[in-house]
Amino acid sequence: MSFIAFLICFPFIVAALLFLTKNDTIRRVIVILSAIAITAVALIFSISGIVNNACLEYLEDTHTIDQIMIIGELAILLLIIITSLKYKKYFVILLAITQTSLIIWFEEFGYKSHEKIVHIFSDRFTNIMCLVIAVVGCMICVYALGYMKDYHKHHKEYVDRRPMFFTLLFVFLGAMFGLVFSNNLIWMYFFWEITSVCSYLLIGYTKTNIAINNSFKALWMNLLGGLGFAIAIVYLGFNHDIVSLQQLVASHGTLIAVSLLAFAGLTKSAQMPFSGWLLGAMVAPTPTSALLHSATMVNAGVYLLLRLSPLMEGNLAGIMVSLIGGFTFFATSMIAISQSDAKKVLAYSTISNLGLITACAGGGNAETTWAGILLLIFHAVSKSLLFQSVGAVENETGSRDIEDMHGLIVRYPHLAYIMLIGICGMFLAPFGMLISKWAALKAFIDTGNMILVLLIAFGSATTMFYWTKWLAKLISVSHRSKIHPDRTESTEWFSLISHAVLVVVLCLVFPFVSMGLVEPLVTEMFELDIPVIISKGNMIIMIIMLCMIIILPVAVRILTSKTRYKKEISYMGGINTGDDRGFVDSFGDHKDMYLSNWYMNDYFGEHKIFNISLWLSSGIIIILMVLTIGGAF
Amino acid sequence: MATLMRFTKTVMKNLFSKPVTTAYPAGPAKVQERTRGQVSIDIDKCVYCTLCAMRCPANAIKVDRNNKIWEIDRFGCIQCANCVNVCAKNALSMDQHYTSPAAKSVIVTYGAPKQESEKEQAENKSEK
Amino acid sequence: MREEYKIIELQPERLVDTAMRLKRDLYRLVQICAVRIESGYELTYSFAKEYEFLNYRLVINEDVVVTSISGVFETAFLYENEMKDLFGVNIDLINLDYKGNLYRIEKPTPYKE
Amino acid sequence: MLEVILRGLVFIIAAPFVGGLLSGIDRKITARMQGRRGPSIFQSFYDVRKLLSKQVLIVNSLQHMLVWGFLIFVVFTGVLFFAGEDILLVIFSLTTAVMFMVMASYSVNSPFSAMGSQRELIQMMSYEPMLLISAVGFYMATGTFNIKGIMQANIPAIVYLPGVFAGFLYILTVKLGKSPFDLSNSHHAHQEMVKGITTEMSGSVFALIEIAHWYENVFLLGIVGLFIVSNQWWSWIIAGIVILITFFLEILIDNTSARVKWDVMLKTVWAITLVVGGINIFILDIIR
Amino acid sequence: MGNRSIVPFGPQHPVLPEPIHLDLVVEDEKVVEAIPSIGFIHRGLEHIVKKKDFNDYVYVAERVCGICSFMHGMSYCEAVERVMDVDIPERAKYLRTIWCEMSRIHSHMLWLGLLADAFGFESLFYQCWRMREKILDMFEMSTGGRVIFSVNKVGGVLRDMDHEMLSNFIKQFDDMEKDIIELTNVFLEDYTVNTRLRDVGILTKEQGLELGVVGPMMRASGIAFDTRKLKYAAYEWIDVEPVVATEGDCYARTYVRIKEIFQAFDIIRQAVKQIPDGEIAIKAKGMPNGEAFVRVEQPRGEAIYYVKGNGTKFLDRFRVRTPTFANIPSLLETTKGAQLADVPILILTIDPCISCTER
Amino acid sequence: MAKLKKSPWIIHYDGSSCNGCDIEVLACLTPLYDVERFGVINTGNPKHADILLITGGINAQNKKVVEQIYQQMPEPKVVVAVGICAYNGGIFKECYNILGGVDKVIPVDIYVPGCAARPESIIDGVVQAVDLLEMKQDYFEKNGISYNKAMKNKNESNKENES
Ligand code: NFV
Ligand code: SF4
Ligand code: SF4
Ligand code: SF4
Repeated sequence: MSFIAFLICFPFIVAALLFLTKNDTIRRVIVILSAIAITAVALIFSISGIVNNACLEYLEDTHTIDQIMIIGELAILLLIIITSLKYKKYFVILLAITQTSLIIWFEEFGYKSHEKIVHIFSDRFTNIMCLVIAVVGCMICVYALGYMKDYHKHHKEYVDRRPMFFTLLFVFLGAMFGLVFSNNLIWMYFFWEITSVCSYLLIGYTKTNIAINNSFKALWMNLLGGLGFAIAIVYLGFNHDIVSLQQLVASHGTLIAVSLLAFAGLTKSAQMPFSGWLLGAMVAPTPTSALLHSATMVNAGVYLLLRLSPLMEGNLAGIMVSLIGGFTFFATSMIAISQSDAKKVLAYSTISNLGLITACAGGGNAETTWAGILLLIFHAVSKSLLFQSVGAVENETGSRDIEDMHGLIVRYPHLAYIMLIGICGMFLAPFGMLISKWAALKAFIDTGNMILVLLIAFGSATTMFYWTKWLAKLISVSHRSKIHPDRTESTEWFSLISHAVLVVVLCLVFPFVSMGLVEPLVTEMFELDIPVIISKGNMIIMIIMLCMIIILPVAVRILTSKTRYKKEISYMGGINTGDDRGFVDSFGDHKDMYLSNWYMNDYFGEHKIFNISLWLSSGIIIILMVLTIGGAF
Repeated sequence: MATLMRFTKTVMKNLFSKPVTTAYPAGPAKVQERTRGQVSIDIDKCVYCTLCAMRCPANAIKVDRNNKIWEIDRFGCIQCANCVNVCAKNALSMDQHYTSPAAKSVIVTYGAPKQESEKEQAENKSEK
Repeated sequence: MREEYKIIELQPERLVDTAMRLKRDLYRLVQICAVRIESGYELTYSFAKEYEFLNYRLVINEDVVVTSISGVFETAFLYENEMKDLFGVNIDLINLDYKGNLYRIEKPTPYKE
Repeated sequence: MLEVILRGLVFIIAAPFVGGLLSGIDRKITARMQGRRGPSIFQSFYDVRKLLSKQVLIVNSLQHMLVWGFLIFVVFTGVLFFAGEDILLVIFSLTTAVMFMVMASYSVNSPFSAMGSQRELIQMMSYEPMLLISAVGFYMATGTFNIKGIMQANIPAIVYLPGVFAGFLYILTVKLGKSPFDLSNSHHAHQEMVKGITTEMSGSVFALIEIAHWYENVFLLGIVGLFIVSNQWWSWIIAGIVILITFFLEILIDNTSARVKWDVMLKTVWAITLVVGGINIFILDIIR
Repeated sequence: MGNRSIVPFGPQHPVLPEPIHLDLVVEDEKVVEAIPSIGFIHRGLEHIVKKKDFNDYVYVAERVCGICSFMHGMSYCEAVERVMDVDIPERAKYLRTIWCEMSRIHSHMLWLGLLADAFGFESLFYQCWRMREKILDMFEMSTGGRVIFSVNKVGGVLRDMDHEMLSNFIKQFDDMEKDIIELTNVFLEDYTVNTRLRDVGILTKEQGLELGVVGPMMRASGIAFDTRKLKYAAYEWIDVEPVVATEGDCYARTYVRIKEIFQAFDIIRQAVKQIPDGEIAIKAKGMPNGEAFVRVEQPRGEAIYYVKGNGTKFLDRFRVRTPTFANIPSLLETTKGAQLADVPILILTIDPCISCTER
Repeated sequence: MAKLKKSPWIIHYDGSSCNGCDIEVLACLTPLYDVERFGVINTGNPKHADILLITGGINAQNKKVVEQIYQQMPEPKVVVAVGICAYNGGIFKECYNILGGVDKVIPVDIYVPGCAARPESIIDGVVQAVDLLEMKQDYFEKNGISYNKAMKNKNESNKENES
């Protein structure tokens, strides 16, 4: 218990400390030390939990904590009201007031079975989440040290509010820990709200108009989800006398509540009609994005969905979630094709990947859930790595456009390799996307959900397209472009390298992760033995493939050591000027050749797809929600 | 109306009939009666008037009036037959056979007895 | 029997006007031809409408600057560049000026002698 | 295990011969369809032998590695397939292979090669769904993703999957790089992309690509066969015949169509995938 | 740089038999801008009129281009004849007409083949060129050359075609026509071909006039103009109606050229029917002095020849404005917004002949 | 070993020809002459080609292009100059923009005469070129230096000796 308490509370304390720290060095020390502390504790706690297969539950007298939470909630409400008034976003106030009063009212008057339930618990899933949050989250905080320094060097136009920034990062971590450890739905809701507000504040960090707008977008969407959450709590409490997650999972007949919670999960994990906020979040400094997109925020959404997954088998909620997930997977991966801003591609890919996880969760069966959890892990690490490397590249080159990463492998080889690993971790390495596609396909066929089968088939094709073209861009070598001095900060390097190592190691130990961690977890969740999804033989084959990729460079060196090479400039119709970077143009002058990737804006452009998708997915949600609610009566 | 694979008929016909490809180089080259191959000269008729050399648009012919040498650069001749047309003595004519490719130009000399044999040999060789 | 056509003398100043007028009357630009003469150049601008064939003849000194008609007839740019490159006629304001590189030849303005 | 290794070995050794010969026959038939004599049916071997003996011009050494990656993964794909492993893995491995090729040709910073690789990517994007749906179809028809299992079916998969088969034939044209879909690389007729993705590959590097294509073609025709075979011995003969017919059909299509533009390809392939493949699996789902 | 690629297209490029270069700015595959550059074949052959006897210059003139070689030679002669005021025998005029039209058939067949090659239809390319070989054989039979004929001279022609040969040709043409109908229908009716030609590179009538396009290009944009309605060679006695199409796209241009092949057959038949007996050449006396324009309809459209003599055997100026030269600006226009894959087709539908253009 | 003999791939470049020779080169590929029966493929890409078929003479603008294409071909390689123009500029040799035959910029191995060169001649030229390719390959394998380079060195040393 003390571990859990530490994990939840310590970040808040650190946050408070950081809020008061104006000095860079002190901040550095605090952040690094506390990151180490959090990671260490999380590691010890989770690993021992996993090894001992411990499932801890804590019954507590929580009256004081509840009171604190109410105060906290009111404080959040106040904060929202003040800032919203300032920026004249009255709609947000309405939302906030509605749900907060709903919850407080419920807590004060409707909350009957107060003492009976488990408030805090931990099982395999929480352990996994805890590891992800601690390891990835803390590294992002460390990374942010270096990054923010550079950031403010390059962006003199923004006010340096770093104390605030780091405070929020740690609050975020604390809230995430709280969220995953909570069993009491109200507690969960509380932390849920904190993450919403934190992300809102982080997104608005630069205080530019666009940042403010986007932050409000994030806020209202998440509040809308929160409202769903709140209603679900009230509904559950009144109708079924359920106030905890475990109770909910154990009971099997609360379709409406599940739908509402799933709805909340969808907003948080930025699924289709609510994708806007995550895209808008890009305006914030990169660590924010890294945090939101990988270890925290969006993971909270899919965490909830995966938790609920056993409740969604074959019912309307499941259909809604899987449809939205599958649809999001496909639609956003198409849009990602048309983007050249690296962060935007990453944002769309996050949404798309989460879509796949969501679809897996919505599949509501053991195999898909297994795939979903694995994907969640891989995604968190690779995505965080990618965001950080993009951030590092941006600090180096002043641009985060993928087009400007042309030949990065020559200019900044180290960063390029890191990025390569990240991209491969996202989709190439045998385990990330493949297994989830695999399991999902199989499960959806078995359950006869052909629409999802199609969505996944198409979505995986489009996913492959945008990743590969990015990959290709990185490794295109043009002659004689120089290696640039790399000025990436040491803290950034630390985080980048550990992430990269983590990605590779995760891929290599994938079978163990699956067998030792995820399979038992799923067994536990579904209370049945899950069939072998990927046979041992296939796992071996995948490992062989991975090894082949790793060994390839060396092997080829040896194989081709005797080949007679001649370096020759590339072909340009015979009018290449000297090296492969230019040609003689129609006016007889030198012109730089330039190669751009394809974006196919006419087909996959944001303007073509985004709005239609919004309408479609809103339609799906509304119809299915109405059906669910209508069906219950 | 646009149809798919409109060309199938022709293609199938081709597939099942004999290809039109010539046998060349195993078989003979195809020439017509009027084919302009290379210039040949009946050196006995030539009076070394240099008219052909002057009117040759490619300057392939050299005529040395004094030494009575008529020389042609086979690789410089564009086979226009202008020389044939202008020669008042009808000493020139157009052969149907054309000069073979080679690594060096074939320059054929007529008239001067000394070199004739040697150069002619070269020419004959190239013509096989 | 042969096709009949007209050759009309024209002052260089009137060139653009004339071109504009012809364009209004839906003539097309057929060609521009330069001939090197003793005192300078003889430029022939040919226009046609259906089967009618009009030739405007400019006789100019070497140093006269002729205004380009490429603003009127877009296609003129090729002819004008050519005249500029090969003959050295001074032509001003070509909308797509290759600056002597339409034909990248070793000897500038070979027709000028 | 031994059997698996043996099958793999047989594929590794035999496929280039079969593939090379097929490509020679392809060229011969093509020539005859065009009314010419055409090259010898061993021409592809001559070509590769020549390429192997020539000097290699490289733009950078990364390229060579990536091309090897392509070859190795294509071979691996084929081995997996003929060893009877999981079809999803096979498809995945194929995708990885092609990705290597795309990167190889992009890495050289040459305009035509880079554009070729973008086109190759589009091609990949367009046929990938159909490939997956084929795998799905197999699974639905035979209850397993395992190729050995699929081959042991009582009823050949094609009975359940006529639509998927048709769709697969459609993408086969893309995969084989035949007109109307020879977008990224031109075999014979000339191309706005010069040689597309192989523009910058010369000598033995190019030979590797050719060899990889032989392997790939054998493997692809193998999939065609997979639709036909069942646990009856004679189904193998029929499969052989169907493969030959398919092959001929591809040549015929190649010779009777113009190269279309990428958008037409993408649209039609996806449409066909959706309509023919999609409806097929929907129906299959219902009647199951 | 946004997502635009800047790439060179040509001068050496497999779809271009001749060197021409375009600076292409493309977005994905959409061409945003294309600037052509010419001059890779520029020889400066107009200049050597000053060095060659005007009688011999005809051999240079016909080497302006090996595709439309005959008409170049002929038109040069017509121009000189006009300056010298010689009227050549009627039989020579008819012979010229027949060769002209045969050249047109050969040129259009060649073009069809190249077009097929450009849209990646190899067999069709081969089939076209196979048909074309027959015409080449006829050329060789009648003139002694496959592509360069050298049968023109100032004052007439050098070779006669006797009755037997002509009727043999007509018979062969009758046979060929069937095959060519079959072949050209592929261009007009095949689905994939249609996707490549229809609505690609549209040039409206107004644009056509403004850009001064000529020949089939012009007629495909709905402008009924054919220089053969003017008097040169024997055309004054022959019925020709310009073939027009209105769409102005690549399909229309293909259509026009295909119809012109059949029109050419028809003209040859008329000519053979009408050809009188008699001399094939007269002696042109004196030296050319004065100037003349001659307009003829080349396979690619209206070509203009200008000859200026000064009373010596060396001319002052010889100039050709070839149809391709006039059509190049339209290439600029049509490539904008086209796809990269269309570029070869667009280049081809103006039927570029770079050696004509650059001389 | 005759490794190259059966698969000579060509690249065709039009120097400054009048097209006459060009279309005859293309005619070689067509059904009637079908050079593919000798394994010839018209690649259009210097990096794949063994034989450079070049028509027409050299002018100031295409000089560099021809050099570059030649340079981008892998060893062993052979240049076949098709047509009189490619030999010495042909009828255009007096033109101001013709620098001369192809040998002005790159070493030519075989000349195919004719204006226009006939397809049969071109086939003859290619056949001769194939033998040369073999020879060059052998030379390369024996001496480890490309034939062309060796010849160039020899010429240069000869020149030095002379002077
Ligand atoms: N027709 C024609 Fe020419 C002429 N004059 C044209 O551009 O082809 Ni060589
Ligand atoms: S023109 Fe006739 S006679 Fe005079 S030199 Fe020439 S070949 Fe001899
Ligand atoms: S045929 Fe023509 S080029 Fe040849 S020698 Fe006679 S005049 Fe000269
Ligand atoms: S040799 Fe003759 S046909 Fe060949 S390009 Fe030169 S002029 Fe033309």
